[in-house]
Amino acid sequence: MNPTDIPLIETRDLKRHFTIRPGALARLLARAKNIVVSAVDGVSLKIWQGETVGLVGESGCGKTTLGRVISRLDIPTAGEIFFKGFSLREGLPSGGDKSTPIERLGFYRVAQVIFQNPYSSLNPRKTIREIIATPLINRGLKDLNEREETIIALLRRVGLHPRNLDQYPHQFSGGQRQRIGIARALAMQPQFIVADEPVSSLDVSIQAQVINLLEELQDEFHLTYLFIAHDLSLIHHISDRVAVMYLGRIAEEGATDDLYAQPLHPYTQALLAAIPSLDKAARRQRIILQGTVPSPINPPSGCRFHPRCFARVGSICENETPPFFEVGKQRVACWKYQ
Amino acid sequence: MKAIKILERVLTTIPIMFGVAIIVFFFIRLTPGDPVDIMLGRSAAASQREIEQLRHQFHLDEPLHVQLGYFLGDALRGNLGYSYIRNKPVVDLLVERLPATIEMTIGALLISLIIALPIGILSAVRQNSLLDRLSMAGAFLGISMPGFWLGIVLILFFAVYLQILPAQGRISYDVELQEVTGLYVLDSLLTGNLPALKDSLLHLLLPSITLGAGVAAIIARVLRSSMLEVLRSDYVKLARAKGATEWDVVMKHALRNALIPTVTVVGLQVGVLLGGNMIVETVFSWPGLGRLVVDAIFNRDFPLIQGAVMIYAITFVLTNLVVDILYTYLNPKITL
Amino acid sequence: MTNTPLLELKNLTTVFPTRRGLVRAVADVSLSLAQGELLGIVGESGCGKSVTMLSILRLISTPGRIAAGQALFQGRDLLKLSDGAMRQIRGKDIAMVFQDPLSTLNPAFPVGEQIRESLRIHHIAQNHFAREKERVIELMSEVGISSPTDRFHEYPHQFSGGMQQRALIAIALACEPKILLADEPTTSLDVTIQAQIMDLMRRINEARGTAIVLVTHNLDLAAEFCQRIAVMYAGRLVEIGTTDQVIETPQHPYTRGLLTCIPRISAQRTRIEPIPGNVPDLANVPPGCAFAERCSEMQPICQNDLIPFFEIAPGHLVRCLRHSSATPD
Amino acid sequence: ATPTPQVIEKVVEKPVEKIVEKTVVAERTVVVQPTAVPGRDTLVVALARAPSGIDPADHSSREAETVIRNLYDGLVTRDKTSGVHNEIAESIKWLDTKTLEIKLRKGVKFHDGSELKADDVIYTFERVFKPNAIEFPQPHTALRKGFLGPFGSAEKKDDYTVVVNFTAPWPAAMQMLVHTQIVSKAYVTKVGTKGLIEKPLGTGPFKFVSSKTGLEEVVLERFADYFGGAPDLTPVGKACVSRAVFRVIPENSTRVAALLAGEVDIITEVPAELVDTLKKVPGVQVKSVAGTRPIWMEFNVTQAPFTDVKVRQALNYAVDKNLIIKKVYNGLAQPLGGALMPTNNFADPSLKPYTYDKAKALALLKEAGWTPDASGMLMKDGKPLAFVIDTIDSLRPVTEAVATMLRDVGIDASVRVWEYNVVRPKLLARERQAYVGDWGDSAFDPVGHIEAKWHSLVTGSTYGRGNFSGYANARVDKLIKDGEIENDVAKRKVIYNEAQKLIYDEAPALFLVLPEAIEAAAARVQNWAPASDSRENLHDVCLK
Amino acid sequence: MTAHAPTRVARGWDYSFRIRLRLWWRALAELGYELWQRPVVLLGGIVVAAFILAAVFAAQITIHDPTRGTLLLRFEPPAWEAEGNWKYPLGTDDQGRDLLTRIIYGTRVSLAVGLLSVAISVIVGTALGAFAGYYRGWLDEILSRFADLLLAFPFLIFAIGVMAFLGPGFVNLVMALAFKGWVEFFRLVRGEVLGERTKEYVDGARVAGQSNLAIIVSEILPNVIQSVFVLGTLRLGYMIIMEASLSFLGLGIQPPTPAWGSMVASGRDYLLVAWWVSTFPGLAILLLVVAINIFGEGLRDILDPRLKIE
Ligand SMILES: Nc1ncnc2c1ncn2[C@@H]1O[C@H](COP(=O)(O)OP(=O)(O)OP(=O)(O)O)[C@@H](O)[C@H]1O
Ligand SMILES: Nc1ncnc2c1ncn2[C@@H]1O[C@H](COP(=O)(O)OP(=O)(O)OP(=O)(O)O)[C@@H](O)[C@H]1O
Ligand SMILES: [Mg+2]
Ligand SMILES: [Mg+2]
Repeated sequence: MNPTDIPLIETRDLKRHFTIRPGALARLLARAKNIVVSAVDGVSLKIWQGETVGLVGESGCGKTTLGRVISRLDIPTAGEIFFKGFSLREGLPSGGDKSTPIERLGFYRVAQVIFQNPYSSLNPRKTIREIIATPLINRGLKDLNEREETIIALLRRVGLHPRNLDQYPHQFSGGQRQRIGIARALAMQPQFIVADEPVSSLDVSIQAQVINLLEELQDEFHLTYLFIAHDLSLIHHISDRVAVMYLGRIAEEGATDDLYAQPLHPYTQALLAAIPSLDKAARRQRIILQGTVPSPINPPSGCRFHPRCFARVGSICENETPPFFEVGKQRVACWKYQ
Repeated sequence: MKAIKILERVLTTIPIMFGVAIIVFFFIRLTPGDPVDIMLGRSAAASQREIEQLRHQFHLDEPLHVQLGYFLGDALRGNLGYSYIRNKPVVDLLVERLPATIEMTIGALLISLIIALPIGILSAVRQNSLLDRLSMAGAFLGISMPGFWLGIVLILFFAVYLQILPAQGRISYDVELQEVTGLYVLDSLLTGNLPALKDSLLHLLLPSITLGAGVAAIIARVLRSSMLEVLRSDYVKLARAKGATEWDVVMKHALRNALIPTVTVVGLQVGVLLGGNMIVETVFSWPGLGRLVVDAIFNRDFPLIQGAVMIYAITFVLTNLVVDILYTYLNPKITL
Repeated sequence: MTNTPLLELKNLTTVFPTRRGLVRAVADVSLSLAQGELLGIVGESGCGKSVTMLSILRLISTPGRIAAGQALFQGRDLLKLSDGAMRQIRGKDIAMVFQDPLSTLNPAFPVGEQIRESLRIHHIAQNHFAREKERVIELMSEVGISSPTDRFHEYPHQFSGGMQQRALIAIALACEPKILLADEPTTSLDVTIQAQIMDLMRRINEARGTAIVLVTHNLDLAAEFCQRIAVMYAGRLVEIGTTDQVIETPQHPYTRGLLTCIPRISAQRTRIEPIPGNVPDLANVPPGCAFAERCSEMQPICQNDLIPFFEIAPGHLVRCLRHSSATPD
Repeated sequence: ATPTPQVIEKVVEKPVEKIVEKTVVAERTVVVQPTAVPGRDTLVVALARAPSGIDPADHSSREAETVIRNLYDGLVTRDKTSGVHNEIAESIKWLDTKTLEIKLRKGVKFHDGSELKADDVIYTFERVFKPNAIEFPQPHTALRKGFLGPFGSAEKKDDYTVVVNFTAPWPAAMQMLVHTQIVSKAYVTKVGTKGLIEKPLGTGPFKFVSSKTGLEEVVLERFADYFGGAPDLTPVGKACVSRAVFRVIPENSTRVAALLAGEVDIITEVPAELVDTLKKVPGVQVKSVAGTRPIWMEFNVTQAPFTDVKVRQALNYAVDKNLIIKKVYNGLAQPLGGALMPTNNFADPSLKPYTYDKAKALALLKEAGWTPDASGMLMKDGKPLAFVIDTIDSLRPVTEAVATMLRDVGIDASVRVWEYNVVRPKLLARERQAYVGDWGDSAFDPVGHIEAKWHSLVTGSTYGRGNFSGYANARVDKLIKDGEIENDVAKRKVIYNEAQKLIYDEAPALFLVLPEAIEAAAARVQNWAPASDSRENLHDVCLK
Repeated sequence: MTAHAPTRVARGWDYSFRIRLRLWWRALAELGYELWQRPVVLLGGIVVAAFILAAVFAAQITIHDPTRGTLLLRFEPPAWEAEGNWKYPLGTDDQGRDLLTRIIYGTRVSLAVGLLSVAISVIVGTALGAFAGYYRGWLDEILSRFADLLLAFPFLIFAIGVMAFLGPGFVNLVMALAFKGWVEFFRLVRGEVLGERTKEYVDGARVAGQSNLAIIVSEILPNVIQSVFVLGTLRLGYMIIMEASLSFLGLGIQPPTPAWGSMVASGRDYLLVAWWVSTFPGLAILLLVVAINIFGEGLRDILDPRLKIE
C-alpha cells in the first residue's frame, strides 16, 4: 500500500454521547428519560502524516471531546479510530511501527496530547524533572544517565534552561509551563499530537512564542497535529486543513486557504465575518447570527445550524441531516450545495 | 421537578434509617453482658427456669438474624420493645424524654445562632479588627472547650456564685405548667403562662449555652470565612458598583450567599448538639434522652439503647434532610 | 472631541501592598473621556486595566488603595466625594460591566430582581414595584433577552453566557448612565456572541450617547469598536491616540509587538513575531521603562529613567524615547 | 481573692447556728446563702438517682424505698437507726416459731379514703410472694420476694387480724417486714399494676400528685387523713409540709450547687469531702449517720494468689483503713471488723478490724513465698504479685487508695472500673481477681446479707448471690443456715459469732470500711435527720 | 576533567534522594518562614510541640509517680496558695498524687489516643476515599452508602455505643474513635479525588503512560494529602475532646492511668474543696486543643493557596 493513501489517523462516524441518568423516582413519576448529550455526533475525519489539521468551533461544540476521544482519553460511544489503517479498537500491532512498543502505553507511544490549561495540566506537586521523566521511564528509558541527558535535551529544545529542572510548575509562567507540557509530550517521541487550545490561556505576547515553537517542532520531528482552537486567525495561521465544527458535527472541511477565501457553509461565513479586524478593508460584511449555539442535549433536527441559519434552502434543512457535498476541494454539510 | 428531587431526597433517608437500625441492632446485641441477668436485678434470686422464660420472652434464645427480624418488624410497627430496667415500653420512655432533649437542642441551636451570626458577619466585615481578633479567639476557646467542664464552671458562677440562674432541671417545681407538647417554653407560650415562660427560659439558658458554645464558635468561623470569600466576589463588587449601601451589600448580597455553606455546617452541628446532650444533660440534671441513653448503656438495657440511638440517628438524619431542603431554597443552583 | 471631558483621570495611582512588595497596579495614569466617546484600553492580562476601572468607581478592596491622582467626573473629583455621594454616582452616572458574567451576577437572586435593584437604589421608578418591573422587562428586551417576562424570575445559572452578559449590560444601563465602563465584556464569549454583544454596545452608544470605555486585550476588537485607543503595559499607559494613529502608525515598540504577535487572516501568511520575555512582576517593576528588557530597541537610558509621554501627533502620545525629538507632553 | 470556686468571701456578719458543730478553722467563711423563698411550703429533696420503681412490691433501689416510704406505710417501720416499731400493726406477736399474729390498727385510711383491712395485708403479701403475681409489663415475680423469707401463707382471722404462717422459723422477720409496704387490694385489683405505677395509692403521710418521666421528679402532697404513723416515733400526726418533691440530680456537684442556690432543701449522698465546706456555709446543715453499705475488697479465692489464706490476711494488714477513713471519707466511716458491719445487730464486737501493719503483711507474704526483688516488687517463681481490682465508679476513690497502698508493699495492683451490671456476672463466674464492692445491709440482721455474701453459691437460690469471692466453707454455710431459723437471740449470736470468726480468719475479703450516709439540708429544714437505712422520712420534717 | 567531559555525572538513586531531601528541606524552610510570619500560629505550634515533648519525656521531667500517691497528701493545694508546696506545683488529687505529674502523663494518653485514632482514620479514609473517588462504580457506591450510614450517627453517640460494646480501655477507645473518624477523611479524599481526576494533569500522566495505581498514588494523592493533613490536625483536637468526653462518662481509659477527661470527671466532685483537681486537667485540654486548632488553622492558611492573597 502506498503510505500516502493511508491517513495517519482516521475517524469513521465517531460519536461520543454522555448519558445523564435521572433518579429512579424522577423516571417513575415524571417520566424523566435519560438525558443524552451528543457532544460528538458522527465525525469522520482524516489526518495525513505531516499535516496540521485545525479544528475550530464555538464553545461547547465538542472540540475537546473529539480531541479526547481521538487521543483515547475517552471512549467513543460509536465509530472507530484508525491509526495507519489499524483500528484502535483492536490495539496497535506489536512491532508495528516502533521498535519496542510497550503494551501498556499502546497508542500513547505514538500519539500525545498538549493540553489547554498550562496551570492544571502539570502536577503541582512534581518537579519538572519528574514530570518529564515519567514518560521516559514508562517508555523504557531505564538508564539514569541517558534519561538525564534526554530530559536536559528536551528542556533545551523547548527553550527552557536545565537549571530549572528541580523547580515546581508554579514557579514558571504560563508560557514556560506550556513549554514543559510540550516537552513532556515530545518525550514519548510521538508522531501525532493533539493540541487542545494550547495557547488560548496565554498572554497574547506569549502565544506567538508557543505557536512558533510548535511549528518548528513539527518540521524537526515530522509531527502531525490536530490543532484545536476557537481563534480563527490562529487556525488560519497554523493549519494546512481546517475542519469547522458545529454542535458535534463537522460543518465544513477543506484546505485552509480555500476555506478562508471562500467559506461555503453559512456558519463558516458568519464565523469569519464575526472576527474583528484591524484592517478596515479586510472587514467583511457583518453577519450577526441570532441566538446562541443550541444545547447538544436536544440538538435541532436536520441541519443543526438551521435555527440560526440565514441561508436556509427549504424545509429539507429542518428535516434531513445534510451529508457532505464536495465543492471543489472543500467538503461542506449544507443542503445549499446539493 | 424540584418536588420530585425533594421527594427523592426524602426517600433516600429510608434505607439509611434501615441501615441505622441494623447497625444499632448488631452493635448492641453483640455487646457482652447478659440482659437477663440485669433484668433480674441485684437482689433477686431467679431460678434457671425463670431465666429461660425471660430469655424466651425477649427472643434472646433465638439466632441473631431471627432476632434482627423480630426487631425490624417490631420497629416498623412502632414497637421498640420493653426496657429491661425500667419496665416500660421503650417508645413510651423515648416519647417522654424526647421533648426535653429537643427543647435543649433547639435552645442551644438558637443561642449559638444568636451568638454566631452577628459575630460571623461583623468579624468578616471588619476583618483583622480588634473585634474580629477577639471573637475569633473566643471561637477558638469555644471549639476547644470540653462541654462538661464548661457546664460545671457555668453552674458554679451563675448558679452558686451569682445565684441568678438555676443550676439544674427544666422548671421550678413550684411553677405550675400544663404540658401540651412537652417543650416547656412552647407550652408556657401556648397556655399564656408568663411565669412559667420566664422560669423555663431561665432554666434553659445555662444548658443551652454550655451545649451551644462550641457550635456557636464553629458557625461563627464558617460564616466568617464564607463571608470573607463572598465579600471578595465579583457580584459583591457589582452590587457596590450599582451604588448599593454597605448594609445592603453585606446583609443582602453577601449574607445570602455566605449562608449557603453555613447552613450545611449548621445541619452537621446538630449532630454535635445531639451528642453533647448526653454530657450536658448529665451535668444539668436535664431529664432528656441523653441521660436516659447513658444510663441505658451502663445498664446494658438493649432495647432502650437501640431505641434511643435510633431516635438520635433519625433526628439527625431528618435534620439534615430539612437542612438539605432549606439549602435548595437558599441555593437556586442546587437541585438537590 | 468636546472641550470639557466627561471624565478625566489625572495621575491616577493605585497600589496593593502584598507580601512580595507594593504592587503598583495602576501607576500615574492620565486619560480623558469625552461625552459619547468610545475609548479602548488595551493591554495584556495583569497590566492594570481592571484596577483602573475599579479605581474610577472607588471599588478597590482593602488592602489596596488609590495612592494618588484625581478622577474628575464632570469636574468633580470622585476620589474626594463622600461615600454617600459616591454611591449616588455609582450605577447612576457611571456604570460598569464586568469581565466574567457568571461570577458577577449574584447566584442567589433572580436576574430580573438584580436589574430591578439598580432602579430601586437610585429611585428611578419611585420604588414602585410594578413600574420597576415594567422597566426591567423593557431593559431586558432592549439588550436582547428573549421572553423577558419569563426570564425575569430565572436565576443566573439558567442563563447562557451571552445572556448573562446581556443581563449585566441591562443592569448597567438601568439608570441610563453617562459612562459605561466595560471591562472585557466579551472575553469569555464566543466570536458569534461577541459580535452580538459588541453590536449591542455600539447601538447603545449611538442611541443614548453613552460614553463607553472598552477594556480588552484584543487589539482588533478595540480597533473595530473604538474611536481612541490607550495601550497599557505594567500599570502604565504607553501609548494613546485615535484608533488610526495607534493601529496604523503604532509608535511604541510594545504596541507594535502586540500588532505583530498575533496571526491575522490575510492572503499571505506572515510569520508571527513573538515579543520575547515575560511581563514583569508588578511588585518590582524596573525603574525605567517597564518594557525595556523585552524591547529590541532598548537604549541604556531606558532602564533607568522614567520615560515621559511624547506627543508625536495631535492627540497621539507615546512613552518612548525613540520620540524624544518630539516635545515631551 | 483565692481562686477557689467557693466564690464570695465575706466576713461573717452574725454568728450562725451550726446544726452539727465541728471546729471551724477559718475566720473568714464562704457565704453562699441559700435564698429562702418566703412562705414556701414545699420540701424538695434531691436524690442522686432515679428510683428504680414506684411499685412497693417491685423495685430494688434505695431511692425507690425513700419515695415509697412516704407514700405507703408498712406493718412496722424503723427509726433513724436500727430500731423497729409498729406502724400499721397495732401489735405483732409470735404464736410459735413459725406463726406470726398481726393485729392491725383501726382507722388507717388509704389515700382514696377506704380503710386498710386484713385483706389488703394478705393481698400485699401474696402479691410480693407468689410467682408471677405482678402482671405488668410481663408477668413476673416481685423483686421484693426475698424480704418475706420463708413465707408460707397468710390468713385473715378478722378484718383487723392476720396470721402469717412461715415454713421455717424466721427470726429476722421484724427487720425484714419493714421493707414491705401495704397496698390496697381493691385499688390494685381495679387498676392493675400499671395503674398502681401511674398513680400510687397507699396509706402513707403523703399522697401522690404527679411524676415526671422515669421518676425524675415525683410530687407528693400532704395526706389530710393520715393516721399519724408509728406511735413510738414522734411526732405523731399528719405530715408537716404540704408538698414534697423528689427530684433527681445525679451530678454530685450540681446537687450541692442546687442546695447552695436554694433550689432544693435536702440533698442525699453528699460527698464526704464537701462536708467541711458545707458546714462552713451558714444556712446549710450537714448530718450523717452510720450507713448500711459496708465495703470489702473480695478476693477471688479460687485463683492464685488468693488461694493462699496468708496472702489474704497479709493484704488485710497492708491497707491502712484509718487513713482511708480519715482522708477518703473525711472521718465519716468506721473500719470493718469482718463480715458484718458494726451496726448490725449481730455484729461480733470482739472482732477487731485488722490493724495496719506493713511489716506483718510482708512477713505473711514472705511465708506465702512472695519476696521483694530489688525494686521492691513482690515476686514468686519469677512472677510478680500483680492483679486487677475491679470496682464500680462510685467506689473508685477508695479502690484507688487501696491499690496505692498495695503498690506500697510491692504489689502491682491496678484498677478497672465497671458498671455493676456488667461485672456482676463475671464475678459470679469467678473470672475476675479482686473486687471492691459494697452490699446493702439495711435490715440490720444477718439474714438477707450474710447468706448472700459468704454462703457458697447455690444457683437458683438466694444463697451466695453476692458471693463474689468464691468463698465456700461448709461450716460457715451450715452456721448461716442455722442462724436463719434460730429464734433465740442468744443462741443466734453464738452461731453468727462463730461464722464471723471463721470468715474473719479466713479473710476471703479485705474488710474495708462502713461509710456514713451524709446528707445536707437548708437551715430552714427542721426536724430532719438522715436515716441509716437511707429511707428519707419526710413525715416529720418541717420548714421554717 | 577535560572540557569535553559530560556536564553532568551519572546519577543514582542517592542523587534523586538527595534532590528530594533538598526539596523537602526547602519546602520545610518555606513553611518555617511562613510560620515565622505568623507568630500566633507559631506559638500554637510551639505549645503543641511542648506538649508532645512533655508526653515523650514524661518520665524524665517529672519527679513523682503518676499512679502513686499517698492519702496523707490528699488535696494539697497548688504551690502559690497559702498552704501550697512547690513540690506539688499544681497541687495533688484525691489520692494525693501530684497533679502536674498526672497532667504530663495524661498528655501521653490524650495525644496517643488522638494521634492514633487520627492516624488510623487518615490511613483508612484516604486509601478508601482515593480508590472510591478514582474508580467510582460499585466500590464507591458501597463505601459511600456505608459512610452515609455512619454519618447518620452523631459522633459522641456512636463512640459511646462502640465503647459500650467493646468495653473501656486504650485500644478500644482508639478503635471507637477511628471507627467513625475515617468517614470524614474518606469523604474529603473522595471529593478531592473526584475533583482532581478530571484535571488535565491526570490526563497528562495517563498520556505519559502512568498506570491507574501510579496515577492514584503518585499523581493524585500528593495533591490531596495537604488537605488531609490540615483536616487531620483539626481532627486531632476534636479526638482529644472526644477522648476526654468518653473518659468523663467513664468509658475511657481506666485508672490509675491518668487521662485528662477522667481527671476532670473525678475531680468535679471535689470542685468546692479542691478546685484544682478538675480545673487544671480541664485547662490542659483547653490549652492543647486551642493550640492544635490554631496551628491547624494556620497550616490551612499557609498550605491552602486559595486563601493566599497574591
Ligand atoms: N463528561 C461530560 N458529561 C456530560 N456532558 C459533557 C461531558 N463532557 C462534555 N460534555 C458536553 O459536551 C459538549 C461538548 O463539550 P466540549 O468540551 O467537547 O466542547 P468544546 O468545543 O471543547 O468547548 P470549549 O471551546 O468550551 O472548550 C458540551 O455541551 C459539554 O457540556
Ligand atoms: N486585591 C489585589 N491585591 C493585590 N494585587 C492585586 C489585587 N487586585 C489586582 N492586583 C494586581 O494588580 C494588577 C492589575 O490587575 P488587573 O485586574 O487590573 O489586570 P487586568 O489588566 O484587568 O488583567 P486581565 O486582563 O487579566 O483582567 C495585577 O498584577 C494584579 O496582580
Ligand atoms: Mg474545549
Ligand atoms: Mg481585568
